[in-house]
Amino acid sequence: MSMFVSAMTTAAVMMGITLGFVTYAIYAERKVLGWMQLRIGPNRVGPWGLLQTVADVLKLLLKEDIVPHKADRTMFLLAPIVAFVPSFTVIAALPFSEHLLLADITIGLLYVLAVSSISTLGIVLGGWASNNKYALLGGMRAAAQMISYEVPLLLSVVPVVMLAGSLRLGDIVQEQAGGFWHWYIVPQFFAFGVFLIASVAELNRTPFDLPEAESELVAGYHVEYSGFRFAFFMLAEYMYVFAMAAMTTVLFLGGWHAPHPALDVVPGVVWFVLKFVGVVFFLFWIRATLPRLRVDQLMGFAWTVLLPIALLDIVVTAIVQSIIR
Amino acid sequence: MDFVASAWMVPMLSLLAFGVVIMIGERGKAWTPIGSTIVSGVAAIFACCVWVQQWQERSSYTWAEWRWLTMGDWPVQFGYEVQSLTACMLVIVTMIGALVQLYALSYMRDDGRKTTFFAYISLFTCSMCGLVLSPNLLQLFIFWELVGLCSFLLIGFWFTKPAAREAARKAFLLTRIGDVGLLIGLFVLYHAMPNNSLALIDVHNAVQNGVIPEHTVTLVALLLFFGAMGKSGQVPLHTWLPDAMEGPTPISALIHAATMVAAGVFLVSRTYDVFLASSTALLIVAIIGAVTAVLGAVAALVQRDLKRILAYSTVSQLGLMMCTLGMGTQAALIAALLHLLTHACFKALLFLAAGRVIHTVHQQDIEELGGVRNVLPWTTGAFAIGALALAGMVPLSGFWSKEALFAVLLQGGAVWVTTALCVSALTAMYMTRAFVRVFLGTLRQKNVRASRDIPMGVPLGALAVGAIAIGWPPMFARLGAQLGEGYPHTPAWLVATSLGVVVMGIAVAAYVVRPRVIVASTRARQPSRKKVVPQRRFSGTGARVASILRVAVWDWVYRNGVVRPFQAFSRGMAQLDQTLVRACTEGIGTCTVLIGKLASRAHVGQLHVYGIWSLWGIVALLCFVLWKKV
Amino acid sequence: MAIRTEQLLLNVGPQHPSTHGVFRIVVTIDGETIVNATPVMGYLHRGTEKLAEQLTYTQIIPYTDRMDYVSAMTNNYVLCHTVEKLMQLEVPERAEFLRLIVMELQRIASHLVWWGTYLLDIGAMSPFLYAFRDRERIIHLFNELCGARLTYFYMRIGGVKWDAPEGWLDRVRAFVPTMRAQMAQYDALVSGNEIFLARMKGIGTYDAQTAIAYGLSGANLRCTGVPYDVRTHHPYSLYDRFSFRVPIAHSGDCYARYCVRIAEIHESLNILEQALDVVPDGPIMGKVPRVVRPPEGEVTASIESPRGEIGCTIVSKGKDRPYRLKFRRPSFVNLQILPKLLIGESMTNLVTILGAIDIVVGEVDG
Amino acid sequence: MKGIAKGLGVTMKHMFAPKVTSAYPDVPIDMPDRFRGVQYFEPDLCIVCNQCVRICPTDCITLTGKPNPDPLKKNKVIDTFNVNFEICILCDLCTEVCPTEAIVMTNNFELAAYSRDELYKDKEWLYANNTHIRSENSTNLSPAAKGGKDNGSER
Amino acid sequence: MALSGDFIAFVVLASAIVFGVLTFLGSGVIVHRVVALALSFLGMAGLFVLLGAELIAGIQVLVYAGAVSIVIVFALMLTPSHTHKPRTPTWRALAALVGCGAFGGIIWAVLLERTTNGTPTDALEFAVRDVGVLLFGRYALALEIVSVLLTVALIGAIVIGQKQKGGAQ
Amino acid sequence: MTQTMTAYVLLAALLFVLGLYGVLTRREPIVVLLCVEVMLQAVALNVLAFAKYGGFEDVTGHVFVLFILAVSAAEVAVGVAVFLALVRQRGVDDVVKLDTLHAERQEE
Repeated sequence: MSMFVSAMTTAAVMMGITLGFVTYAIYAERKVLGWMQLRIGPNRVGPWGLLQTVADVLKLLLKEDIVPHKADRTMFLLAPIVAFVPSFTVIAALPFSEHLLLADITIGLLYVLAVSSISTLGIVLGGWASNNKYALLGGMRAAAQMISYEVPLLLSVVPVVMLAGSLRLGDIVQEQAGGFWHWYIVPQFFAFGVFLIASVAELNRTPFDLPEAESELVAGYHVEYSGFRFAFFMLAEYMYVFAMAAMTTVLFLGGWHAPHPALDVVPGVVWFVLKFVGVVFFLFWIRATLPRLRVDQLMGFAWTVLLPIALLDIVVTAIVQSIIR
Repeated sequence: MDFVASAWMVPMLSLLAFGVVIMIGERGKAWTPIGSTIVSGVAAIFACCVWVQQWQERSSYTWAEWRWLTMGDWPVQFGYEVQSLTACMLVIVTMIGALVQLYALSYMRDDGRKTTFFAYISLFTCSMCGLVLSPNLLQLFIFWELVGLCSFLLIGFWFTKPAAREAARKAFLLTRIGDVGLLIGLFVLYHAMPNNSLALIDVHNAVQNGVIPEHTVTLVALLLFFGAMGKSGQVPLHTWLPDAMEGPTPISALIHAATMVAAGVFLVSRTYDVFLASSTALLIVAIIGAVTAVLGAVAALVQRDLKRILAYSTVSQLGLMMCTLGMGTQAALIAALLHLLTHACFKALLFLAAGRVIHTVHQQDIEELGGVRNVLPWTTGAFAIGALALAGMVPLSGFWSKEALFAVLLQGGAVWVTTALCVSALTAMYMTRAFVRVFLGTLRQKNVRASRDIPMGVPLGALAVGAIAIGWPPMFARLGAQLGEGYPHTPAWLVATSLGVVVMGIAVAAYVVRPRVIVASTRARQPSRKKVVPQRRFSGTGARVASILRVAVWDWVYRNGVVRPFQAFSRGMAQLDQTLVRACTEGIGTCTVLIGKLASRAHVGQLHVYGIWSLWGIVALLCFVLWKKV
Repeated sequence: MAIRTEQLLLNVGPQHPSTHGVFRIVVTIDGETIVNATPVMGYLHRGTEKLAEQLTYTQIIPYTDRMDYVSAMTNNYVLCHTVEKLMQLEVPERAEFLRLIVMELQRIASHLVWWGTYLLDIGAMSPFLYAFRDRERIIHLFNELCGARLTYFYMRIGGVKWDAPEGWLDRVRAFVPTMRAQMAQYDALVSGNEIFLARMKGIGTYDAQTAIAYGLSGANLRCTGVPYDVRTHHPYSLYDRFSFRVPIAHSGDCYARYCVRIAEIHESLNILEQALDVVPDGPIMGKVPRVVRPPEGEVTASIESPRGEIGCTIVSKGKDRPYRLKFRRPSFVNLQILPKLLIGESMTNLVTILGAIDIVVGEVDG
Repeated sequence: MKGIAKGLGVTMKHMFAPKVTSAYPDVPIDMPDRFRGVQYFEPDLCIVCNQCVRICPTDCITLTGKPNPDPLKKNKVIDTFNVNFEICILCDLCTEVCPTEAIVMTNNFELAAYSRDELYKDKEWLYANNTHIRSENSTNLSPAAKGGKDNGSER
Repeated sequence: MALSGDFIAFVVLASAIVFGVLTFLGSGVIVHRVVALALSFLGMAGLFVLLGAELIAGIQVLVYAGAVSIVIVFALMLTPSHTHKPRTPTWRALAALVGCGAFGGIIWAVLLERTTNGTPTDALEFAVRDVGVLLFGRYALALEIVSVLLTVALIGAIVIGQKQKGGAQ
Repeated sequence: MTQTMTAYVLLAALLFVLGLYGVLTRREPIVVLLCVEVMLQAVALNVLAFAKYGGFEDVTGHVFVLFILAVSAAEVAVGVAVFLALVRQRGVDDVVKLDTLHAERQEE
């Protein structure tokens, strides 16, 4: 029973951390975007606008929960939950340091990627259930895009698994111990690139934010959503930013390991957070810089550029590994 | 290099050409025909090498290892066999094939389906070589049918012409009748052979050792000959051959003069042992050959169509060969084969020359032709050589091979040689007629211009040289010697007689058929003469008799002698059927229909219903199984 | 994506982020491919031409501000220019110089608005803000000059309302190099960016014949290689005194239009540089009667606005109000090619193509 | 890739560039002197000449006069003066024609209201709107109106 | 069966699966059905975890809940609205029902009678590695065949799904 | 433990029968396709149950389930493509209308 309690406590703590992250990720994104666009960013609620997201979320929670009359009510209500719950579940398997992880799953890597794929269903359902043409188009784009990019995403992870010889995220990080040159970004730079691009696409963020392209589809799949259901989609998106940044850190950037063994005195969590913040910042940065791709370019990019690179990387890794062995 | 042992390369080259050409299709029509021709040329050169090597080393080679499939214990084997006969045939087939392809490069230049044509020719060459090289009768039969298929495709090549379509169908059906006979013959032979082997060597041994009973041998021989009749256009299965002239002329030269029609003679030669063992069969072969020879020659005499004259001539000559084979001696075999060889050469020459005329003048009715000599002097020469060779004039190849025939026939009896001499005279006559009508006199077509056409000229020249050179006596004798022992010796008086007969024939024909020298302007006003007098007779009553033998007549005979009685019989049977049998069957039929309708109710075409039925079936099956176990 | 299925009737606008106002296109889409497109106009129709018949000539000028509200100065000018032509009025040189300077500034400002919003349509947010920051500088200059940020009402028949305030010309002079530096930044941000290029190149292509047949003008015409510019072909104002290039492109696609507009900004900066050095002193208002009453007659004049050739025809019966007034509104004319360009394109390209035409709905609807 | 990298560089550079945002409601924006804001109306100066009403392109000004309460004076004085800011386009023409500068522009521009009715401003309101009054007015009326005086340059 | 955690999990997951499948069969809106089915697929993944097949569970989620369901919903979005709900004739439904009932009954009976126990294989610590070894060792040929099958299916799906030239009407 | 095994196997049987029933009665092609998926899932469950409780030492069962998953994924890919093609070209979204095998219909 005590185990149960401690597990629940950990879960609650984790939830707090992730919610905190989401809150300040949104804040940070707005700030960074603002700065990059010669603006100041949120600065009115709380000191330096620190409570802006809290205020926004509160506003969303207090707003009227509108269900369009012609929408498919059940699915409309269900979709944000379907999108949100997996995003939260994913967090469980992420190792933040040697000891700080909730569930040490044998197939952690597969678990994260598999569970995160469920969210797509939520997005597609949301688009469909709204009974809005823009939402439908957004949903269709989401489905096509996320299924397409899941393929290079999975394939780009394979070389890492081949190198580490394990699907357990902890093992993968352990294999990268011993300094910067042991991180998988060094031997697997191309896989890293593919993973980063594909994960941005999976996150539906610029330049791959076609499902919600506001200049064409107004807001895409969540055009009819308001209030806390909209907040769920929003939370899910940032939760995945969290998860994908953490995955990038774990898979390619050596997780909690310091860039040099001498720097091991600094706790692993700190290193983890530093790398993680770097990845997140990169996501914001490209959002501030790049325009959106077109649907056909997007699909073409996945199938004709990323996929061959990923496959080639697997083959090369296999060959090199068999030679070394 | 051991050419004999690698003779399989010859058909393979053609097959390769066929495959490549047909796959590239019309896209490559600029160069695939040329490529195909080159491959054929290579094949021909290869075949020559095979032949020369075989001749010099007197080696024969058989390889029949490859087991294609096994039916029960009976293996169907593939392989190839090279010996003097096959080597010789191989050379003829590939040589003429190559020359005809070269010729067709020009002849078919503007045809839309040129590449298809060359593909077909390549396939034909392949099949024919396969037929020639077959070490067993089953393989031979397979290629036999393939050859028939190619013939069908090529006769009907211009399938938009109704006549061509009709002719192709007719050729296919008539030869198929012969093939059915051949197939039954194979069945009988298979049954009769002690080890059920259809290998030619085994058949040879079995017949030599007398393992097979006499009457079976006769039956087999006759059935084989029936097949040969179909292919070689022997009476009464000959009518397809003149009609087959609807195909492109190069095809007439290749298939319907030189190679495919010779397959019948080849078949008889290859299985000659079977015939030798049965005197009845030999007699029938001789009679049918003689009748065919005479009828063909007479029919050729009255044709208006240049190609048909040549076609009937082919029928006639093949009849001569068959007749000779019917003599039943080793010499007969050699003589027939020699004639086959020379005939292939000069008949192909004649066809190609005729094709050149037709290609230039666009007319093949000899009554409308004339004076082509002025336009195509070289072709005229080539045709003359071919015609003289066919007639059997002295220094040319036809003379020597005919002498051999006469010698053999003389040994067989006076009646045969007399018939042959008659045929020889008729041959001289119709060839003279054709030559005079076509080449002498005045040219009636306007604006005829002959272009220098190397692809057409080269085969003509080559074949003309062949038609002369094969007859060169030392070479001819050695050829005979290669084919076998016992090259016949012709008595001098027979030589003289035959020459006299030929000269006489030429003279008579030249007297009767004068070259038409007509002022073009008067002819031009009477274009309808053709309609007024549809059949231009050779001479009064003789021609009237002769006209009985034309195709139309034979068709009439078929209709009234075979089809009508059969129809009457059928009608009677139908009456019987309508009354008596129907009463019995109707009931059964109705029941069946009713059951069927009932069953078709279940056959709704829907997944669900089938699924439910299957499910119930499985449930029933499970119940059954479980119940059995309990 | 090759998906042919149910066709969908999609109503883009009149409230849509990418129609730049209350413009509406009814598109039939098949998957993502546009099968049919029907532009629906008139949501912003105010009957300017009809209203003008009831207004004195001076009173019409503020209405022109509201036609193409992104480049009010050129609109002011075309009306004043036409009336002056009709009345054969002399405009003082200083006034004409001021007019030219504000028109070229206006061209830059207008292209900046287009640049920012176009890239926003394509999906990049930052360029929009960068462009508006620079446009803000021009607007501030205008604000100093004539007291308004958008609807300037600066030009009057026979001159301009205000002379340049103290130091204003120097501030404009200082603006030119600043803007040049900014343009380099824009180039670095956009012009080499593969995604931008992929989004613009080869999209919405038409050739010169089509462009002429549809009566296109401005960058929409010059992108096909036709070097037609009213400023050089029928020089008005003082344009014949300055040397500048008429930028053209040849591919006729969205990227060509983009390049032409960017080059036009550079050329406008060149003109400004030349003009600022030679602004003379003198009056800013010609001799104009108290009541503007042109003689009876009909006159047409056209000038080069940032969006193309803007024309004005006045039929006067000798009264103080026009008998008939007609504007050739380039946005409206340029828009006519839209349905032709859209058919067969994807939804995404709709935004790209519409944006590249550069319409202002106030001008389209009149 | 190079172009994207360059673009990333530009955005990164801007991140550290000075910001242009103004803290508008907290810090008021100073408009230049010539700014055409909401008018200031001084009833005492008005001679009820009705020119502003006639020149207004949108007919947003309505005014009525009444006899001067001082019976000695024959002229009229203003009774009501309303501007409908729903349709006023702040074109400056009324101030331009006003012979007495009774109506002048101010730099105030905040007109937002919860009700359309509030946008009808009467003369009291306009009189109360007395901040940021524009210093130069009616400088550039057509020469005829100003008696042919050359007021071209103010330098 | 003891009231263990496993048992509770089994009951919960099994009910979820059965509920999902029943909803799938019974619901009126086709998208609801697909979502219900996705629920059962997820439940099935849970059962796989209980059975010690974590790898399979992961792939199950990835393939079924992640890909298959979305593809199906995607396909439904692309097709005209499914408003009419065709009714299967009663006799047919009845026949199917009875057939299935009989079939299920027989299986049920047989299973109840014949399922024999074996010692449960311990939670396979290195199941993933073992699966890999088997897959690329003993079943390498099968793997190759399946990969060819997948390739063929992919190409086939593209070919079938291709836009007809000249427009399909 | 036997009972655990039985429970799994019975659940699999139930699912299989439910899927079968769906295949036989549902008329939307997509639903039929999914019913087949349910049946495949039932089989997979069965195999895994045996892999754990059947007394085997290795994970062959897992490998088999992998194959089942692969095959069913292929099935869905092709099935959905066929479904789209059907709807697109013939406007058919009902299995009952797919009866070209029916003799009388064929002549139409």
